[in-house]
Amino acid sequence: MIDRLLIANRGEIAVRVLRAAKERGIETAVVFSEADRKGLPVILADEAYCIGPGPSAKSYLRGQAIADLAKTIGADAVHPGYGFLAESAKFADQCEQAGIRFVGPPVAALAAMGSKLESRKLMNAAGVPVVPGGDRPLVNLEEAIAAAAEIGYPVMLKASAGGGGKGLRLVRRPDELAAAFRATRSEAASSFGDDSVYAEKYIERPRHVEVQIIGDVHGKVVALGERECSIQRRHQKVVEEAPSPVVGSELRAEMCSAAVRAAQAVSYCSAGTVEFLLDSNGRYFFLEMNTRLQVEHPVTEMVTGLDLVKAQLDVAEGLPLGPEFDDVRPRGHAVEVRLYAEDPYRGFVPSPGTIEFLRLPAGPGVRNDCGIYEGIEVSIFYDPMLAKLVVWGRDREQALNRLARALDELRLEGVQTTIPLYRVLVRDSDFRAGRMDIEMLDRKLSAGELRVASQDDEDVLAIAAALDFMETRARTTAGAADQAGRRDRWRATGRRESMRSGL
Amino acid sequence: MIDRLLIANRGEIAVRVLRAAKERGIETAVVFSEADRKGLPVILADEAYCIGPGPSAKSYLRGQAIADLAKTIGADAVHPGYGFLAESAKFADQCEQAGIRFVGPPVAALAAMGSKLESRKLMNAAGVPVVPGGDRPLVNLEEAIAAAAEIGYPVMLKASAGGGGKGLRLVRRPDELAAAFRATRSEAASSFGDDSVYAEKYIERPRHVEVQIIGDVHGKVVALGERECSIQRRHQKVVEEAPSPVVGSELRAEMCSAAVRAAQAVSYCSAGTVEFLLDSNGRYFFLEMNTRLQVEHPVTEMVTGLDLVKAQLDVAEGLPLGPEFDDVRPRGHAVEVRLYAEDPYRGFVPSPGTIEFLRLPAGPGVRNDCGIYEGIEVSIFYDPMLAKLVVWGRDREQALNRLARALDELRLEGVQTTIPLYRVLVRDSDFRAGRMDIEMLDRKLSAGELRVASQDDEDVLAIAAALDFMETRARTTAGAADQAGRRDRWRATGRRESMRSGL
Amino acid sequence: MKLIVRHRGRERSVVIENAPEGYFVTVDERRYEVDSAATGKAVRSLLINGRQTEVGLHRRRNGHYEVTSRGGREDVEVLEPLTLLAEKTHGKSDDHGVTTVDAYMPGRVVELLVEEGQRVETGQGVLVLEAMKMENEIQAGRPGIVSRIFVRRGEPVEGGDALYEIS
Amino acid sequence: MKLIVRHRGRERSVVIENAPEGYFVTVDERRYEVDSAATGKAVRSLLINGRQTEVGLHRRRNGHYEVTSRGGREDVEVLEPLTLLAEKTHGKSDDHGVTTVDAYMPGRVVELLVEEGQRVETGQGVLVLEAMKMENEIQAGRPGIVSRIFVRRGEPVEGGDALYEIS
Repeated sequence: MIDRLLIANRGEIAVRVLRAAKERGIETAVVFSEADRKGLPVILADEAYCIGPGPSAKSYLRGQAIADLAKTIGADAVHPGYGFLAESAKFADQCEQAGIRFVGPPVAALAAMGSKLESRKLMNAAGVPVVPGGDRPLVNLEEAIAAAAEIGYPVMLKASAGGGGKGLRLVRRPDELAAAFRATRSEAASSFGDDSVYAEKYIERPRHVEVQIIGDVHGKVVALGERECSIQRRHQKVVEEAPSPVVGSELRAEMCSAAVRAAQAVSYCSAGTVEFLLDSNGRYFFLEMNTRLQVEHPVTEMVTGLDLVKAQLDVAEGLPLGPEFDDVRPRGHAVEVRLYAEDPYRGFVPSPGTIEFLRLPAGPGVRNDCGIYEGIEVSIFYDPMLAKLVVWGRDREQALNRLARALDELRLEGVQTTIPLYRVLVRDSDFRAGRMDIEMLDRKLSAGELRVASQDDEDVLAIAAALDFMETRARTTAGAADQAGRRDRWRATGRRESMRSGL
Repeated sequence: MIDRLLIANRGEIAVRVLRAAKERGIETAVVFSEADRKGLPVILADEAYCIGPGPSAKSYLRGQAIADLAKTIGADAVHPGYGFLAESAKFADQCEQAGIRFVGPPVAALAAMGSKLESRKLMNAAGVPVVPGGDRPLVNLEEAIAAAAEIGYPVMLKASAGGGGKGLRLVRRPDELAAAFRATRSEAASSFGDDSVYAEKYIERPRHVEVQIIGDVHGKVVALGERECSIQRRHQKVVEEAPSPVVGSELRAEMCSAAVRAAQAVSYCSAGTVEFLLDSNGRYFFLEMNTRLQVEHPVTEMVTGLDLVKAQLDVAEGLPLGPEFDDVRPRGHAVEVRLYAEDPYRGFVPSPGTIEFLRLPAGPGVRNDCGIYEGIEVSIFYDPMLAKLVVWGRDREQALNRLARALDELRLEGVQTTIPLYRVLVRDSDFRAGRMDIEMLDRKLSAGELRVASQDDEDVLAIAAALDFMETRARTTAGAADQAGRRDRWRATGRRESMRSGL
Repeated sequence: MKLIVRHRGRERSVVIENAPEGYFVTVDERRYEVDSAATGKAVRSLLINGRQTEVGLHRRRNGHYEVTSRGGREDVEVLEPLTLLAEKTHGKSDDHGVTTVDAYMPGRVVELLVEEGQRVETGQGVLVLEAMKMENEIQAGRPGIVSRIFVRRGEPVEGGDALYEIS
Repeated sequence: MKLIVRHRGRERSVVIENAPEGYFVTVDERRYEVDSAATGKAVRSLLINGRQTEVGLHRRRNGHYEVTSRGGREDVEVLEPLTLLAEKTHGKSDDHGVTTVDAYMPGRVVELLVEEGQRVETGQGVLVLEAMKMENEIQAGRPGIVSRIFVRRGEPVEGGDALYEIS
């Protein structure tokens, strides 16, 4: 039994885990950094403990301190959320050493899937298709030339220790290889402290399709269908949906079965995701396995009616997967957009600041997973993702119409966000038709597409500003009238100050 | 085709209709009273027109003016929401005369179901079980004695023109009849201007179970399952759920079939509800038909995945019911609580005022249908229902756990609400077990049950107030220090004013 | 700082001291570590020995609060110890009859806001006392006639000195 | 009230008059009936001939606004006509070189906030002009040295009179 759960995360995912724990009757505690005292997780938790100053390295990444805290406060389990310590085999081990359950997969599965080359080997052995090539590190240019020839151009050179879109280099022709190999190695060495590099077949304009799986400690693993996550900007997902608009029932069955084999190959339990690239011929290739709950898990929840965090807690208690996992019948279509505090039209530059006004959309088929509220400050220390807006509809068209409606309702003032981009994207004909690949968004943005049209009547802007100008001035005048005949040095100063701030 | 829709309502239901229209690509306009300029419907609509001052009789009930407005602005349909003009045959007719579609049933169906005695007759003829008795007005005491004897005691005397729990009188024994008959007649005459009275069998501690139906203009009517609405206070629903915890598949099929017959008897189309009383032996009796969208329609939407307002718009356009209505497969369990600005522990006295703080619950399985936002004033002119919180779960237990979680997240400051009552109710053992009837809530409240326990550690209250007292004082002191050496008459006054307002 | 909190007729002593983060608060004999943060208009998050509670704090006149928490609404009053002492000596300010109001701490009379014989309402300022480098408006604790004023502008007073009489 | 609104380099004339409900606003030649309501911090609902638009209004210095609407963020500047005239006559205030600043309406100099030779930053007050029963702080439109002041405290000025020179 889990009676007391410590949540080792912040923002929307800490809130998400809190909700599941509360619905299950579990006492909740969260850790927080000094910058997050007013965060929603603290306000909604039963208990909250400060774990250090703002920078993650001094707070949310202090694995040993968090494991110790869990022990001190009598927690019997720790949920890591996603990011931070979620895929740290070391942290899972620290929890185990402290006698605290880690809500996630076994340490060995974390370790196995943490290494790109090792996981490729395991997948090959399990009969899961991987991107051709790259089963060994390339120690010199000769080996690189041989490997590339064997795979066939174009190839992608990858740093073994790379991640997050870094340490990648596309090589289209043999004469580009030498320079690319040197550059990748040196970047790998300087960025990751490990210069090993391997080569893979380059898949042209692939879609990103992933399969949600969940396993229990009794060896049962089930796949819960796929998610389409091809709307990315520089390899970071921004929009996800379930099901994929291009995966038919046959392909779905195949990919789900491959995902289950992948999980079983590492004796996986808890929730996890097997990511694939899907090429234009319908061939799919293992990309990596995310050994944790994912940001986009709600789209799967909305079509299946399952609660994945509750299921994680069940599994962590040693319970077998319930009967609802034997009979998963997805219904309708779900889409998630991630709200980032970034300006999409200025290279996604982060936009910290105070949320001056916030109206979340609501009504039928709308789910907000949100780490912010009106008045809170968006800190510079953390990922700029503020919230996720998820909608459900009977079919993809209704879901997208609902998303458009919800985005129009949503209003956030004080920081720049990606909302205006999504308002355009949701009406984009390629997106509406399901025509997309992982580079589509970047391509469209570079081409100057997805810009906000000047749909606002310019007269409206003029009227709004002019009325405010006049009314602000009227307030000032009214103030002056009240004080008529009682002028003194102070009031002159005060008045001027109010004008200064008001105009 | 409906291209422009005028919404003749306010608050959460106007917002609900707006959302459906927007998702369907329809231009929206709302009417508003002077008191509702800042209401959410105005802010979310494409267009908004002031229809008069605060009191409903001078604004939302001005049927002819609203029909005229619809014509003036080029709307092709009017949606009345619920309440106000929703069941007014006259208004439906005024719209028709103006060439505007009324989104609702035909005028004749509104008229037929608007009269209690006539609807009872129609139902009898259609083979829908009605409460025994009461098929004729009782013109004198002799007739009343005969009717009561025929029906069998206890009987309920009812004013033919009554409604909303008024004009009812329970008669348990023959010797109570004469006095009750006189009293009911005189109340009927003075309250409704019509002294006709009839007698019905009194059903002991019934449950209120109703069936949602929808029909198209091509004669097709389908039932979408039942809702349990037994949690009422003085005959006003406060909590609703779907499905009913006591209705099995056989009874459901029977009640649904009766509801379809009821609707067909009046050539019904659009969304409607057939209300039944269910006695402890599983017998059900027609109570009345609500010829409009109901407050509690979201629980049916959440289990069926249907959008009833969208369906109303489809039907109003003359479209046949889509294939999704042939294959309605409810999933899970949904519960709605109505948030009233009333103090449940002081006789539900209304509590107008300004919403000083509002945090709505969110996350998985939570739907907010809400007419308020932080900063808005709750007017004295209208129904005190502010919002509806609806939750969905895989089964009733998960739904109630989720409701408890959501109610704990919900925070509203500035006016008293029924939220504290629901927090206790959702943990009440009778409610959890599904043991309820339409008088249960009133009974429990009269018995002093469902009180908020003094679960708050009193030290917490002391700490909160003391810290605020000290910090308010510290701010005042800091202000004084800033001004040291520059004292003058103004500052003394200013300081005192800030103390007055601050302490 | 030492305060008295009155709730449901009971009085509790509350002593607030600064702590490395937030405060140490001692209620009667019970000592708590408290971290308090304003999270919205009238809303505060309190961490008391790590346990989180969110409260709504609605300030009414003169140290009176309506505090809402998950449980419901409670009336809570915060008093300074000498106010309580004065109240106990001279009867509660909402008593009828004649009440003498004393200075609850040493200070200096900065201003008289009413004249003898003037009618005042509850909460109306009677005089301004400067004490602990802060100006404090002494407000009427009940409606009535300020029948006598015992002090003059500029005059120093000791804690416990009579300031005025209301009847 | 007559104002000039500058947006994306274009200037529009905006005339605001009172209406039975709200205002009549004429933008260039186009007349609108406008009802405006503040619905949140920095947020306003506008009904313009019945059409609803919600805008975020972020006031920056001196008549400059950032206006957000569904479309995105726009910079909008509101000027009084005489300010614009002065700007056109004497060059934009963010030019370099010597700028003479004139009174944009008749009034009286209430106060001088700087002395000749003093350095000022953009937005810093230079003098206070009372006009139309309102005190208006005349702020520096650019950084520089206030090289000359042509008026004295208490002195009446006509619209167009030179007030000071910045260089």
